[in-house]
Amino acid sequence: MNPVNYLYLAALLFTIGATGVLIRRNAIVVFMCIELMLNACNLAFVAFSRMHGNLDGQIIAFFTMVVAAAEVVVGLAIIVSLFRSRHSASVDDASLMKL
Amino acid sequence: MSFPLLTATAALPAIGAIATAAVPAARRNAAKALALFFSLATLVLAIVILVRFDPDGDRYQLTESRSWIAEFGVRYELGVDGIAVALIALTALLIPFIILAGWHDADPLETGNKRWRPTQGFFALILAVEAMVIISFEATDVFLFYIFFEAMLIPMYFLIGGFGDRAHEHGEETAATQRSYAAVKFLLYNLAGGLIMLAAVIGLYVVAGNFSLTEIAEARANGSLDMATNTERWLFLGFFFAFAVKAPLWPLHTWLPNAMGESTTPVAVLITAVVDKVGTFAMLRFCLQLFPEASKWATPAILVLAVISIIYGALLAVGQRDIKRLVAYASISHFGFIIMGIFAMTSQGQSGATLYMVNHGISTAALMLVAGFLISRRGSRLIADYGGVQKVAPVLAGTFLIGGLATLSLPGLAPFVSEFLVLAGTFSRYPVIGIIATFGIVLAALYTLVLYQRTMTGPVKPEVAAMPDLRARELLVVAPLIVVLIFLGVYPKPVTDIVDPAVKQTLSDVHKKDPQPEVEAAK
Amino acid sequence: MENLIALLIAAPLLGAAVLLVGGRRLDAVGHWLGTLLAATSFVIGLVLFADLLGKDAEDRTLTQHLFSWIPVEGFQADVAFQLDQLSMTFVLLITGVGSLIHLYSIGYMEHDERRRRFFGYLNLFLAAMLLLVLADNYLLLYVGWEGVGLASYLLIGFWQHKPSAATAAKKAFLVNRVGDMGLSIAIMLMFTTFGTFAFGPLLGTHEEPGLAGGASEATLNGIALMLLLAACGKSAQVPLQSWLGDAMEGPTPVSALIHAATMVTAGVYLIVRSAAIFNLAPDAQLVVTIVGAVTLLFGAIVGCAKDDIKKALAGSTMSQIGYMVLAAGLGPIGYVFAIMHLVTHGFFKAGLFLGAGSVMHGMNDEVDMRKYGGLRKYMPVTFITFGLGYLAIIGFPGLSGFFSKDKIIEAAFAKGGTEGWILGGCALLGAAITAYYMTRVMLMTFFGEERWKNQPTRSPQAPSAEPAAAYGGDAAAGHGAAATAEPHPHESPKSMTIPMIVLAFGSVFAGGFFSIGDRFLHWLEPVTGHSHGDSPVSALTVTLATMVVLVIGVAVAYAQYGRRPVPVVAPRGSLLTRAARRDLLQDDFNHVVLVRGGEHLTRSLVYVDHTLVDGVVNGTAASVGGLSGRMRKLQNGYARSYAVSMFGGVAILIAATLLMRAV
Amino acid sequence: MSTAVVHSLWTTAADPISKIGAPKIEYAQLAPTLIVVGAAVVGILVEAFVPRRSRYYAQLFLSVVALVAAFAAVVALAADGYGTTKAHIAAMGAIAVDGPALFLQGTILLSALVGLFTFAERRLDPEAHGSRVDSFAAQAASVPGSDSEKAAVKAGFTTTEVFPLLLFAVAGMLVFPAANDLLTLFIALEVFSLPLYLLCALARRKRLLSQEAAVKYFLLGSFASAFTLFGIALLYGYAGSVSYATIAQVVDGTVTNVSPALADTMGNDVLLLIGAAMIVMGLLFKVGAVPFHMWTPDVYQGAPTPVTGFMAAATKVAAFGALLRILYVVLPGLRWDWRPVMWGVAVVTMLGGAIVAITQTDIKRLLAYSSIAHAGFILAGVIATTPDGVSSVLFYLAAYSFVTIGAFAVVTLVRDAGGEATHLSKWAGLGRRSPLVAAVFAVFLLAFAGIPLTSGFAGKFAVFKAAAEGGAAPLVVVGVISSAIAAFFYIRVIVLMFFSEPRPEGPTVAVPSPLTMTTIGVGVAVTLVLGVAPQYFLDLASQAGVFVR
Repeated sequence: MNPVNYLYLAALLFTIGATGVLIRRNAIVVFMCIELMLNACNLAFVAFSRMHGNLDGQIIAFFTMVVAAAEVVVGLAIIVSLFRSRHSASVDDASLMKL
Repeated sequence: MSFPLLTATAALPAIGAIATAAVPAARRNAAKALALFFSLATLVLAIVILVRFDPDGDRYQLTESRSWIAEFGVRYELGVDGIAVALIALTALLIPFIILAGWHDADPLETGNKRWRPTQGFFALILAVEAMVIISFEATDVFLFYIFFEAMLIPMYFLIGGFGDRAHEHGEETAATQRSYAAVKFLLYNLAGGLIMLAAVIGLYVVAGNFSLTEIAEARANGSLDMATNTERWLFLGFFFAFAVKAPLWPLHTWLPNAMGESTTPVAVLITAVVDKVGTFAMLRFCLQLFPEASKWATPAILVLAVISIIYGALLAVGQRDIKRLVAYASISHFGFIIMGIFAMTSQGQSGATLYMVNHGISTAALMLVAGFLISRRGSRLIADYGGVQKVAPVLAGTFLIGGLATLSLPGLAPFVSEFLVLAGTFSRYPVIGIIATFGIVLAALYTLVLYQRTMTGPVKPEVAAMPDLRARELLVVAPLIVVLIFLGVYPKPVTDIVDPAVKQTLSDVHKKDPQPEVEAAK
Repeated sequence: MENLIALLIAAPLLGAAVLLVGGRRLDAVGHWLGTLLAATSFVIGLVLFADLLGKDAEDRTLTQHLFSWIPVEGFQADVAFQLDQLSMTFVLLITGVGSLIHLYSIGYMEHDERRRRFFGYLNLFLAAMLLLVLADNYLLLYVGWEGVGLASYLLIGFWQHKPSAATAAKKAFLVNRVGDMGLSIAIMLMFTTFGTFAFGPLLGTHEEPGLAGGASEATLNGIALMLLLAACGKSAQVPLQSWLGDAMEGPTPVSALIHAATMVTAGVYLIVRSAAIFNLAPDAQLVVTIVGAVTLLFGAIVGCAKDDIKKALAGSTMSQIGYMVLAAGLGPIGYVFAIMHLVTHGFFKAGLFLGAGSVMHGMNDEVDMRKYGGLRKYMPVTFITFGLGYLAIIGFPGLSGFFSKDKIIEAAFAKGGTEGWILGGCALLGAAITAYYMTRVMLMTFFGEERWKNQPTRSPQAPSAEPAAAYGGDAAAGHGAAATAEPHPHESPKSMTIPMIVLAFGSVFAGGFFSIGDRFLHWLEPVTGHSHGDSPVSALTVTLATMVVLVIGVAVAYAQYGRRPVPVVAPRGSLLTRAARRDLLQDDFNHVVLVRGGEHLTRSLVYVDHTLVDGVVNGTAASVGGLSGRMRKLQNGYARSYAVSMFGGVAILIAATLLMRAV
Repeated sequence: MSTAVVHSLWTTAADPISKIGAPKIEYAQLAPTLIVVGAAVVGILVEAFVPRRSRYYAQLFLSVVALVAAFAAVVALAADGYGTTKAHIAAMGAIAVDGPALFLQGTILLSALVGLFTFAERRLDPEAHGSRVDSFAAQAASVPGSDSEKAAVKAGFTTTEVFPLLLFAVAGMLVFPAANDLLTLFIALEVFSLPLYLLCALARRKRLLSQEAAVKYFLLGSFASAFTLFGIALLYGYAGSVSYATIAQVVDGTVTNVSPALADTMGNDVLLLIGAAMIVMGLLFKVGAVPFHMWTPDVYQGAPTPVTGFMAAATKVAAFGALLRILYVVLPGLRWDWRPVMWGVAVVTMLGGAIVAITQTDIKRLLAYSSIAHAGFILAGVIATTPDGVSSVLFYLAAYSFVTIGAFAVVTLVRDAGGEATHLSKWAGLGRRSPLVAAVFAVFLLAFAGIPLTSGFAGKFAVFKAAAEGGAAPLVVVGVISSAIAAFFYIRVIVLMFFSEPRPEGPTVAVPSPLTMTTIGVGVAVTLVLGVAPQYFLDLASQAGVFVR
């Protein structure tokens, strides 16, 4: 099957993720959407790797996963601390600083 | 390399500034004495320059040249021509009087705070300004000039905003706000001008590849560097804008009345008599030498603006209720004369303009400082608050009158010579402009005499009844200035001899010749 | 011998410097010092005069070059003097009359604590005036020109505590400045046209003409008219005459010296000095004659209506100078007579003013003639000297005025053509009016019943007559106590009467002395040149006509003021009278048009400066601030909206990149 | 075509497996990075094993040593000529060791060192129960205002983890401008971003703001890096490789042995353009260019001031380094596509930053906006695309970072009961109360404003000059105008400090330990030296201005 379609899928996923970031309030969900975007990137890498027939893309995908994991650790830590002090995970509540 | 006289002359006040600033809070008078000493020492060096300078020698003398920022093609190049020498002398001459006149203007109101040392700061800043002004008169490297042309703003800014005039009808609170408004206005106007100029400076570098005034002027002269007409014009405008703000030329003048009105009189004198001269000086040295063609191209417009300044400034001076603002507008009118003289492009006009810078410096200093003494006595700047001073303080009134007569350029006093030269020089090429400008002398008489009449004559106002006459220190400030005014009015030859060759050079830079009289003398 | 010229000026200048800088310690001797130096100058003048007489008429010109004043590329102004017959005449007049008036002032200013300064100013005036007449180039003349202006400013406003005096002084200076503008433009014109403004090369001498000949007539007309403007300012000629009347606020000696004898005649000097230019500018000359004629009538009419003795005399001064200007305008026919009348006028007008001063001195500084009357028996010397001056000015046969004025009228007719008739007619009419108003002054002051009896002087009706005594500054401070009481007329001290007597001699004999054998004519001719116009009427006829109008004038005045008693409070009078009292309304015109208009202009300009010029800048600043405020709102604190902006940003970025490729 | 692809997969996929050899790493040339990373790891161990009392000193000592050593290594490499003649690609093409890299690494290390001192400052905050504390949370995990927090404060805990975190961030920043393939770039990006996210959350006071800042920074940051990653993916798809060199060749069309797949994708410029745009966007986010700037003010305000200072300085340096390398090494062939776009970005960044700053009332937010405006100025230099452009940007970054750290260090000194008094109104009359501090801050502000005789002017002049020579004269004019606008708000602060009356309940100026004094002192010194005698550093920058490829 033509790997180009996977690219389309990747783009679609990426867009979905981005949209999610823009519209969802819950910090966790927003964060998951970002993860989705990252995974879209992974898909793209793998697909390209398949097209070009070299392994770089696949290797990068692994790196990306690790990075994603690291982000999860840091991100959750921050979000949870925020949640604990505010009892809400809504990004919109976190708007003390403005203007 | 011989003793770097020019550097020394600029460095001395700078050192003085640091030294003065370092004096501990309690030793206020020591700081004053120190500042006065350094200013006098600078005066001595300036006199040495005056002596060492040979009017018929090279164009730029006592030159120094060191590599500074090769990356930008910037060199530390100093050199003086007659015009610069005259203005350096003026600066060095005035500063001691300014310091002396401001002797008590910066005494701290609350003495509790040990950290707060306004007096030291005041005199240190004055000396800093002197240093920067002097070096910008000496710089023959455009970048070097620009640096100090800009940096000068900062100490001036603190002088204006930090040490306001204590004589304010609306109390200290409004005084503070108006003062900082004036300071900010001053800074933003000049900064804007300077930044526009920065763009032009960069442009000049892109075109010319270096910043050396002499080299570029050389290249312009022998045609090895030709700019596209439009480029030259844009660059010229960039430079001229900055200088016109500084000068100040209508309609960029409105910062001056605020600045002079709100600051202490010595600072007001510093602004109008010394700092603003850098603007007109720079027109003469940089605009004309670097962009001769563009200068000629812009001449008509500039002359019109200058004439507007002359008349407009004088008329507004007539309409003022505030002594210091009145002098400020008078200065605007006078700067109109100077700029007119420069761009008349005749040797009379330009010699006159240079002479005018010197004379205006001295005459305004005399008038303004006396006005300052008057104001400090009564605690008000409003003309209406005075009357009949002549009866209680005749000496004060007398000196004030002489200052005023100098301002209306009475023959026999220095300003007359320069004003007539400027007028004649302008008239010989642009008769109409010249005639319109001549109306300025009537208006000058008007605002000066009205001021004198309202403040000094008439029945004695009760508020001024107990006003003391000039004190020794104050007389020491005014008398020498008046002597100089009379001397230069009767015998200006020393100055003209120094200035004339330089002006000839400048004129040849712009490839202009004086118009010849229609009827030639037989012999 | 030449080197003495500088001393002429130096002496009074030194006096001025010493007296003004010297301070109180000189109060005791100040007036004597001043007088001495003035006299010194006069003596030097006499020496030089003798020297000139020694030479033969052609080379009676001394020059002295002191130093180069303004040496600038293509512009040479020197401090150099030129003493020829014309300047000599003035030097003698100035220093002579000047010294007398110094002497007079010693008595007159006796009670003024600022007498020293007064003499300082007087000396300053002498120096400036001498510089004016001795300068050998127009720029240096300009210095003297404004110098006398300054001196007159200081002296008119000598009693500065009087607002009226201060205002009058300011007005005098300003009006003169307008004239000076003319002079400076004239000089600039000379500079651009000839490259010089020195008398020698410019005007030349009568054997070898100067550069002036080379210029186009238009240029010369321009220069001449500008010079005329200057003359109008200084000599109080229409339309710049308004200051002279107010100038009477000054102490009377000042009025006598500056505003009668010397300074106000500077305009005539300027015109005669520039004869070489005027001769080549007929149009300008015509204007000069017109100005002269108009002024001589104007002054005379004003003189008729004034009740203030000094203002009446001021009007007469204006009118007499009108004669001189008229004569000067006639060209070579008139120059000599202009100067001659100038000199004789110097004598009798100074005498008249001193007389007036003496009267005021005896009358608690009352200046309103309606409160005089029958003073002849109280102050005989004053009466006689004043009377002689009176006869001289109306041109009583045999006295100075007769000769000089008569010559001018002749010359006016000699101009020929209709304008000759018109000018001559004006001159005659002027003579008639002169006779009228001078008789009026004479009668109101010295004859009739004693209107000052049993009623305090200085009634509110005469605000113009506000005497300085009220401020304790004037000579009559001693009378301060009696100020409001009935005056006790008395003769003035010797120091005052002697000068009056001397001047009286001058006013009687000078004219005759000059005219016998045309001495004066021969004396001045080398400088001014002279030509006898072809007069349509014979000299005799003119003289007779003058006599006739003279008699008429006197008769009318006698009918009005000799026969009938003079009302103490001025009657409302005819429209003309009222207008004349207000200087023919031109002061009101000045006030409405210039003063008011000026105030409005400046006020509106101040407004413009604040709102428009400043407003533009502040407006820009404000708008940037507003923009900032609005853009700030975008920073609303919501992370998601930030994300939106990022997303939009990247979208734009991509779109732009692709677009760049597309185009 | 699919068969061909399949076939090619087999053949090409097989060989590398057989050919995988041990990677060759030039440890010496990577020493700076390695030292810092190593120190960071050790720092973690210190946290684990050293008793709480002495952790602070151990960590401080360790970090200082590490940073100094790393800097020494950089200097050694530079002296060894790696900046100029021996510049080359190390670590199997992953990392470039060349002029710009070394110069920027040096700058980052120095500013990190100076920033470190403010991290370690313990005199400013009032002593909590007898133990000196720095500006970081006693116990990050505890809820603000909770008992556990109070207990932690009582116990005098401090978050000494900040030191290893700082070091990790520095390590990432060192790699970022040196990265020579997109993967390294991405990893470096994350390596220095994640610790910063955490550091932002660690303020001792105003913890809610701090946490909020962290969340915003984290979410937006990872959002941005997601874009970057996708961009990388697209570029990889376009060129079939992530190595800068290869991509550049492909872009220029000078690539050898074009496989059919590559030939296929090479033709598709859309991949290239979109990918490039996305990567650049990620970098612009880090430098805080409009419209990717909106995190800046909030994060700068909320983060602990020492972190803000460090972040503002070092992040900019690293990000601009990477941006320069991408644009000059990878995409020079695309110059005519990205220059106009960058023009736009630069213009809106300069103007936007300057204009919005005018109405700010919080000193930290003010500085944030000013940093945005400065990003715009630097972009003007980037656009020049001349060697002068590179060197001018390098110089500007060096000058700017010290001014920034110094300024924020001064901000930490001005305190009232609630900690740092960052509201502008509280700064009124500071010049009266403590002229020295006010004067120092004024110097920094004037440098920001680009007044002559300060480093700010030299940098601005260098950048504008380069831009003008690069044919971007209009950009210079815009820059000049926005500097005029910017001048206004710097001046406003000066007016406030010197010309307005002090508030009775105004803040006090704490007397810092030598640490912060050093920071500020160095800041002032560098500002003035680079302003008066910049020649040496300009030379350095211009020598370092050549990328290896």
